[in-house]
Amino acid sequence: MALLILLGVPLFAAAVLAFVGDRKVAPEINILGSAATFIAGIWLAFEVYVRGPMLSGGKSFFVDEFNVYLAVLTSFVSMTTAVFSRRYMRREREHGRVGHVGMRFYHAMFQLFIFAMLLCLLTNNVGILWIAMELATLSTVLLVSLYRTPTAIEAAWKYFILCGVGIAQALFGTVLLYFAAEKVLGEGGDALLWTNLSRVSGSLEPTVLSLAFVFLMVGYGTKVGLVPLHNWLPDAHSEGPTPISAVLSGLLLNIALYALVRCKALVDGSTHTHHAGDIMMGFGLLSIIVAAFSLLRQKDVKRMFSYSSIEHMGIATFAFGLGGPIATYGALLHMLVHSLAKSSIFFTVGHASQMHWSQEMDRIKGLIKGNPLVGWGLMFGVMAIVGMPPFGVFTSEFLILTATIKDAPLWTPLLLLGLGVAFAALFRKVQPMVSGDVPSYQKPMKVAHLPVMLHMALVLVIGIYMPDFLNQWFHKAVALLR
Amino acid sequence: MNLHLAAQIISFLAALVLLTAFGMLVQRRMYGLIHLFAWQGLFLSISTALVGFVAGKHHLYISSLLTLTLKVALLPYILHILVQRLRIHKEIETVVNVPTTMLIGIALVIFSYHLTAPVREISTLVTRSILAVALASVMIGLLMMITRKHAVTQIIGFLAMENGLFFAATSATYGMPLVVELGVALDVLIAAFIFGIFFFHIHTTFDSLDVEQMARLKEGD
Amino acid sequence: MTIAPFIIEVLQFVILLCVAPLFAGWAKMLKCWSQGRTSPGLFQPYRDIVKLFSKDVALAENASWIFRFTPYLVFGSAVLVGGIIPILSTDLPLAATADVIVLVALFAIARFFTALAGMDIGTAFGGMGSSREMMISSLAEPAMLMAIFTISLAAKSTSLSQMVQVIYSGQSLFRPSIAFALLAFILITLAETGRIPVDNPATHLELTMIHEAMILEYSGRHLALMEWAGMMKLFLFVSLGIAAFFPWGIAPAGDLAAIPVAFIFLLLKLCIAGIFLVLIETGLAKMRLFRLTEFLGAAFLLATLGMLSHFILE
Amino acid sequence: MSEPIDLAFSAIILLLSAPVIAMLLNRSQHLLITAGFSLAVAASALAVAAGVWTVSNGTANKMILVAGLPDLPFHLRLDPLSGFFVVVIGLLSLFVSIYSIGYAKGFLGQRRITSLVIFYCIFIAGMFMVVLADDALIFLISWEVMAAASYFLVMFEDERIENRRAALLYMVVAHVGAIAILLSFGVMAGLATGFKDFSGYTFDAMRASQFPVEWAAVAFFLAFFGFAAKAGVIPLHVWLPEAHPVAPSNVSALMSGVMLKTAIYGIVRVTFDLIKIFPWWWGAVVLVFGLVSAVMGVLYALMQHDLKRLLAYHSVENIGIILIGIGLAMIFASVKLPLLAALALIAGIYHTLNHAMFKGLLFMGAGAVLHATHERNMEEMGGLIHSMPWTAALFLVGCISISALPPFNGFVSEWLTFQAFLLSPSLPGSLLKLLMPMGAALLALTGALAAACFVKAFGVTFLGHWRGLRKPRVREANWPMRLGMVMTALVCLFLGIMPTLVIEWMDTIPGQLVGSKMGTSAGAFGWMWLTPITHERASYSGIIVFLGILAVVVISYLLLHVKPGTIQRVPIWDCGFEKISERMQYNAASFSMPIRRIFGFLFSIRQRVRPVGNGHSAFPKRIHYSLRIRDRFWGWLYRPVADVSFWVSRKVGRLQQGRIQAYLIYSFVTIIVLLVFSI
Repeated sequence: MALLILLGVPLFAAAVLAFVGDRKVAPEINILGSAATFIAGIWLAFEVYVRGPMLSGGKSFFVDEFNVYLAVLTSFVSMTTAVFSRRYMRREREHGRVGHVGMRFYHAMFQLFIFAMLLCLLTNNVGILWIAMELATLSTVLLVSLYRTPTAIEAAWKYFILCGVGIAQALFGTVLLYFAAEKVLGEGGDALLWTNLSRVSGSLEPTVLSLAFVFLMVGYGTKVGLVPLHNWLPDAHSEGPTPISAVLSGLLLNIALYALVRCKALVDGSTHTHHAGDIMMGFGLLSIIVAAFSLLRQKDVKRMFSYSSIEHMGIATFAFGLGGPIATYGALLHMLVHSLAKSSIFFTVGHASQMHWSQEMDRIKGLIKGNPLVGWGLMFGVMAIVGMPPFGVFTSEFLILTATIKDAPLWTPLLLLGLGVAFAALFRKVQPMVSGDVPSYQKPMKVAHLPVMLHMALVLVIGIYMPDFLNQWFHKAVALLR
Repeated sequence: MNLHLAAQIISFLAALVLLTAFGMLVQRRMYGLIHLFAWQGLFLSISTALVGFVAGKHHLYISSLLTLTLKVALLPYILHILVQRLRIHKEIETVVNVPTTMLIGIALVIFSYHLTAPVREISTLVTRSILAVALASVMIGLLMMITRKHAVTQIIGFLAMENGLFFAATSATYGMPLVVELGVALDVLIAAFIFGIFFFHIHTTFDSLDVEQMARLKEGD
Repeated sequence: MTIAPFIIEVLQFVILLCVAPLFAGWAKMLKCWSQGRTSPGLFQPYRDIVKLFSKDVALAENASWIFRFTPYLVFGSAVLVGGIIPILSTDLPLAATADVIVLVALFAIARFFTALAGMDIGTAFGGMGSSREMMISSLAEPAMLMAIFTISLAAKSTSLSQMVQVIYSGQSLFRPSIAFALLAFILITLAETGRIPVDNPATHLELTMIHEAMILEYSGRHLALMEWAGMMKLFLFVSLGIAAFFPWGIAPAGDLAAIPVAFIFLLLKLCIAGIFLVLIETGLAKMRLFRLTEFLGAAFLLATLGMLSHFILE
Repeated sequence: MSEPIDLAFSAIILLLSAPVIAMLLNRSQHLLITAGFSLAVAASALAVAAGVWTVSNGTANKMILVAGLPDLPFHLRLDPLSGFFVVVIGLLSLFVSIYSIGYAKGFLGQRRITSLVIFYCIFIAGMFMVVLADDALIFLISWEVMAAASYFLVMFEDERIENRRAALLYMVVAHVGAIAILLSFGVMAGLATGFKDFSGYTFDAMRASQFPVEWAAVAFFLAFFGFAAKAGVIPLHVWLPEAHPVAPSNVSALMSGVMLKTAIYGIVRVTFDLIKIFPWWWGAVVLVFGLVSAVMGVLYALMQHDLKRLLAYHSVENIGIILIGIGLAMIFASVKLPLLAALALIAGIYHTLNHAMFKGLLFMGAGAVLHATHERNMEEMGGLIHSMPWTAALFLVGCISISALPPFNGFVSEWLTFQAFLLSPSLPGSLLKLLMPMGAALLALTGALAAACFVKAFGVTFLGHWRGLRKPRVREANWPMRLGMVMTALVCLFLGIMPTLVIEWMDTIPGQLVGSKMGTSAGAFGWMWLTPITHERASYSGIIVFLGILAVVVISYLLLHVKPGTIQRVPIWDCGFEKISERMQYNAASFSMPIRRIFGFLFSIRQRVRPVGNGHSAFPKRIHYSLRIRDRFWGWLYRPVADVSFWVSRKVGRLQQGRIQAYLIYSFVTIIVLLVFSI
């Protein structure tokens, strides 16, 4: 029931918004819809907390400890983003960067995007998962090119082509999966259901699965933004409207990683080797290093933070690849806190760039004096993202690093290098933006307080006092994934 | 019509699909490309229908129909319109010269054959050998996207990949569940619309569909 | 606890205060003779001190309390040191108060304040003197500690009276380490007490003076105290050397009878030391400031050699 | 309040409530200053009480908070060691907070001090938490909170570019160090329980387990690197002289005085408490680093003409001295000489306490000078002793203490360290025996140079005439500042003349860590004499030395003033030299010239003399003299790292070169490679 609402609301809202278009009420409807989604998400979470994993809608939907928290996270961040985008997009509209078609389009697609992601999370079917993933891509492609500037179109094009190609690989992987599964489960729809696959994963054909994993890895890895498949990510983030950047790196990457991890669980169950894990560790580490060094030379603020998203996805991927109770726990936690912190950073960055009408970091100055919320928000957001306690990111990185030096000590120097460089780079860039005196061309403006505060508060709370139900879910998910 | 014969026909069709893929790889003229793409779609749908007949999977007929409408009729039509609208029926220059491309393509075929060998061992289906062809055409589609620097051709390459996938999905495995196939088809449709929109955007902003000029976003010093 | 040690303590103070100028006079006298001049006589230092005491103090306008406090402190620390070094006898109540490290530190604090006083008036000479003084001391102090540590390693103690007793009891006679240490100690004594070749107590030529430059602005009783403390410092270093290297005749714990003998011994040794000192001073010429590093480096090297030979040869 | 730890914890809570108060009082900054800093005073007092209590009864008591991960709640533990450091931190922060009430008033009207108050309190709280932490997670959290808070304090006057550079450098070094510490805890936790669950992260688990020696070495050196980066051990010290001077002076007092000590705490904790069993050469390594830091630190300090920079370099030196003590303790402990280990350890941590006090005092003094003259460059100063006598006297006390001169506290710990050195013959292994006296010599050199440096610092700043061109109106520091400094100075004196009492009190720490007490009054003498091993060996009585000097001074003074000797104020004589001007005084650069000549090879010095104005080049009217002294390690260590990483990032940037074909090729190649590897 909750599940149907959770999926239905965004779809419905999308339809409504498509009709409402660029009226004054559209943002409020948007907020309302995502709020409803969020409430449904809470409800679902509660049900799962009480009753444990559950199938519903025939066998086509499946909720367990792994995806429920991601579902809640998705609905929550989409809600706050909607709140944020109300002010932000209005200002963009006033400034004439988007027309009314664009606005109509923006709101409708936003909700559609949320729906796609929730479908990814909740479906029990590998095929549907793939479809929803593609849907998520397609629904955001045109949002990236919303501003119609040459660079925006270029970015959107790259996003479209690269993700399309990637996703195609994923489909091939899925086909192979089915190919292997039907031997065991017989033909027909049941052969693609998680619940069945994970049940029989032991008896699936290892060679086929390891083959399939390569394609799934490349496919979903492209959407996770792992090096060297990441090239679409910085462009799309820097050129699209900020709310979209927020949800892209806050949510979409998580979803893709979620799909990848599910597949890994299957493959491990079949092959009984650490092969898949090794591949993921390799990708993760490469992403961390490359992203860290790319951070050093950024000029555009949103671009920089998109690189940091790559880095953090790399960390999570690495940790999942590493496996083991501590690392997996850390990775799950990392997905959560990263998306909270990163989206709040994008909120502040969006306001900052509107205050200066530029995304060039050389022009953004004196934020703390200019607008304390934006300034301190950005400062603390960055401290959170680089893994300074008492924010939650530190906790997850702490677990991951310690687990690494225990299980894979030879990897640690590289990891250390990556984290150190990323830290230095981010601080070096952000410090001048927040500190110093207010430049003449900075315009004061009203900002959306709630989202930033809410996110930072949550990250902080998770850092110093993690609620027990989350802990239990993580433990169950860990048990699920090993 | 016995199984053996059907299998032979199907593999013959597979060969044709592969051939058309190669044809697209080397074809220089836009219309030629589109026609080849349509042909590939046709072979695809026939083989799908055939597999459905052999395996007694009636939902495969639906997907074959889908293929027919989408990839033989609709998409080529859209592309045709676009090409006319945007007046791009000039010769398409490739990044790498043709013979090299061919060689790479052949290497890919061999590679994918070698790759799917273990899978072929374990499968019992008549159509198991098709997997190699499907993989090959996916790879060739990707190769085509790499070697061409025109938006439309890239899209066609993309669709060719899609074809390969579809081939694998339907023929190699006696068809995925219907939901999945419908969804895939839907996605392809949406994709078609989106790139349609894109062509106009690109054309209006860059007044040509050459992707070479879309290289501004980079880590310049 | 008997009264005897306290008597000895007091005696030591008296000897320190009285004999120090005498020794300085003796050195001056010998020097004059060695240079073929007629000497002002053995008791000239007393006359100087008395004269200075009776004079008024001419104090620079901007002199702060540090400038006025320093002479008393320097004097005080010198006297205190006198209570620690076993000049006559080894059982001194104050001996336990401070070992040889503290002794070095006491000289150091005196120097610290002297240097501050040199900078207080704000003349170029004062600053120059303090700067050079601190440079020399920063090189001399480690060497001195090394020299003393050599002995205290032999004696397994840093408490002076203990060291004296050990050496006196003869179990560490004519060791190579001690010999090296002695050489080093002599060089350091020259440096610390501002004798030729390091500094020239007689000069007032601006660019060569070091210690004199710091106390240039002093007058009256302040100057008297400074001079007196300077003489005591010389005396103390010599008697420290005597105690550490030639302890014969120093009265062992507890017998008052040996005290007079010890006193005679002391005077003899002082005479010899004076002669020796003058020989060195007339033999050598004042060094350029930056050749002092070599001089003190040599001292440090000798001390180090002493310590090494203590570990290697013994 | 049943147990000490409750006191300490309530102190932390009190400090963490500061942000709320600051937010409430944000309108009225006057009130905020008073309220905020008196809050800090109260909290520090509580903490000191807790620490003193714990150390004196020598038992550990624990507390588990319902926070952190549900499986890994925050463990706190207050044992003698942490109690001692709580006292160190609390005592100084008590005095500094009093001082700050006066100091922060200087900012009124210029800038809002809300953030100062907030981060100041969080900073202190962080330091308390670090020494109380009993599992890896809370330790690192508090460690980084401390670092972050101090970072913001350094950034307080953030419109100055130098502040930002310093803060950034500081933050990066601190964070890299923190990661190293994290990894070392990772090693120990992993070995403790093999990561089946979260229990391995508690210090109890690490204490309980026995590490294989090579992994223990990995853990130790990771931790040592991390803590050394924080403590500013050469060559990781470069951030320190940048960050400490630019922070507000009360903050630099705390950073130099106590924040560095948390690193010392970490080293002692990890080495003696968690790892416990180690080979002697670890100690030798620590000793060598200590010696290098001590000597180099003081030499670099001598070359500075910025007062606060000079003090910062002296922190490097003193950290070195502390490490010498700890290194000796490790050596002795590793060869099972607990008594001597106890002596050396006491020497080390006693110097920790001392350095906290006198360095705090000195920075407060420097702050007062800065506050009054708005000038950090000594070359401009002079003669301040007349206009600010209190500050001068108190600063002098600090100078004497740090120069290790009796009867003040610096001397006691240095004396103990010397004693520890002289005990080397009782070691096995002739090489060690041989080398350790050299260490003693270097320590002596350090002491002497420190004295020289502070003659310079005090003389140039407070004595002589004002050297600057235009003399500002200098006013004496206000009462809260004086009060803070006076209390610190008194503690310095007390620690100097009453070492026995203090050491009796803190003797439980070696009892806990190396399994033997030092026993202050071995042998015949009473409480007045500090006699480490036996009374034949060595003994020192600070109080008698103090009273002795005092007595002689007083007596001679009285004797000389029985007849009223007249004192006439006269113009400066200066060998009858005519018309001397203020510009002719020796200044910082000229004072340190001889030593610069001697040890010049250690620095990168650029010295230029060029004639100014017209006239023949041989007879110039005026001469311009410029001197630049740089820290060699900057060029040796830091610049290369930066250059390399930028080079790499340029190369990496090539990946993102814009053409979509290239990107497609990437994914194409990726697939091929993966496929090749997975069949």
